[in-house]
Amino acid sequence: MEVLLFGIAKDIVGKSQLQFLETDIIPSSVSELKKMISDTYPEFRNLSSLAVAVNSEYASDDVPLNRNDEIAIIPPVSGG
Amino acid sequence: MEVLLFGIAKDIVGKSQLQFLETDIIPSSVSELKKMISDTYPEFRNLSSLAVAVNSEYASDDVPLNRNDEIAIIPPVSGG
Amino acid sequence: MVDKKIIEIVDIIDTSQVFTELSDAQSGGICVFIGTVREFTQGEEVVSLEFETYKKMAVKEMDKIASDAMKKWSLNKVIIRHAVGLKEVEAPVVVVGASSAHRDACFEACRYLIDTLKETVPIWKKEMFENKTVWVSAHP
Amino acid sequence: MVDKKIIEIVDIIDTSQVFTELSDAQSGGICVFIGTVREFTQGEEVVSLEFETYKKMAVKEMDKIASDAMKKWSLNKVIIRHAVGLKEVEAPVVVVGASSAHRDACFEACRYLIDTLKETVPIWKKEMFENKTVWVSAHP
Repeated sequence: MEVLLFGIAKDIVGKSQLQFLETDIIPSSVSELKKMISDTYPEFRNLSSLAVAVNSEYASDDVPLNRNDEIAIIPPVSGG
Repeated sequence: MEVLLFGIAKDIVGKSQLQFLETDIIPSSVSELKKMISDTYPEFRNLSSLAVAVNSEYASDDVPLNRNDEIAIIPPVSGG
Repeated sequence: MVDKKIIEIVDIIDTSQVFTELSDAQSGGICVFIGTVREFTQGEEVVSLEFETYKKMAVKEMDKIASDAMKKWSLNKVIIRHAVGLKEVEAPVVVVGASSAHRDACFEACRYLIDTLKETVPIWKKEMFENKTVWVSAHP
Repeated sequence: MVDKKIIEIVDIIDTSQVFTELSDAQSGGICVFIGTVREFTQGEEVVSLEFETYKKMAVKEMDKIASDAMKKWSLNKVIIRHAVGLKEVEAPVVVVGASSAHRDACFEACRYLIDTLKETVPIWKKEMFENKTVWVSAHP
């Protein structure tokens, strides 16, 4: 499982993706991923919002995660 | 005194301006001009509206007219 | 402020330069409306439109509208450009637009510019159909 | 309807073709909003902006916004085009627009397009000042 990082999320973590190895325990849901990443990088708690995309669609907290999903951390957007 | 005619006003009168000779009695106000032109060309009474410009500014009915003014009949506008 | 208003009656409208004309370092947003010749009016096929104007007065009225918009909203640049003469389907006939720091102002001003232009500027549009011509809005 | 939507993430925005792209024989009005780089943000001078995107998802979200607008209003064409990379002051960074038979629809749709884009499309803007950089909207 890979988790893509963009914008300030990339700056907080210091790289553009998080890699979970085959042997790693992966977060089972969006909310678990959010908790995991915020525990490891507390700066995420200071953001205005934090969303997760699963297979390039916004996913609510209860959406389950699978090893083959394309996951992305979506910090507050600011296009336009 | 000349009265410029545009759009449907030009079509109704059949020319692009009305000329008052030095010896003609000229309408003394906007309302008198409107009455005069509508009496002569009753089709003006069928228009949605009829405005008059004096020296290229909209003029209300009570505005007096002078021989040197640039007068224009403004039928309903439809720009854009 | 005069240099920040572009007010014109032209024969042909070139849409390619409009954004460059409205661009400004202090602006974060530019809103532009372009009116074009539509093929059908109430189900009838329009062959072309002809625009006539009382140019001296039209420019004065357009300038008033632009100035009023600049008083109502905080705008950096304003354009009002109208074409005259014979126009085919899809041709641009009017361009109005504004630039501003934030988008609320340019959107509201742009709408105001076209709405007011249609009410007050002495320009007349004749619709040419296959078998007749009609001065738009002339009759109730 | 797919051919009537133009959805793109590009490196450089060319504003000169936008009206041609939105032009349509059934349209009487075209409304376009362009977002540009503003020199000052809250009194501080911006040197440049950098835009980053999650492209695959951004295109999907932009397409949803365009489709939703076409459901809400009677539109003939819709464009949503966003630039990425480093942008200097005055550079266009986003173009949204719509064409419609009557102007109400294209004005309302255009406003909807930019408002919704700013809320949902995964694009991130970094403001580069003389001595610091700031991810816009990241913090409350």
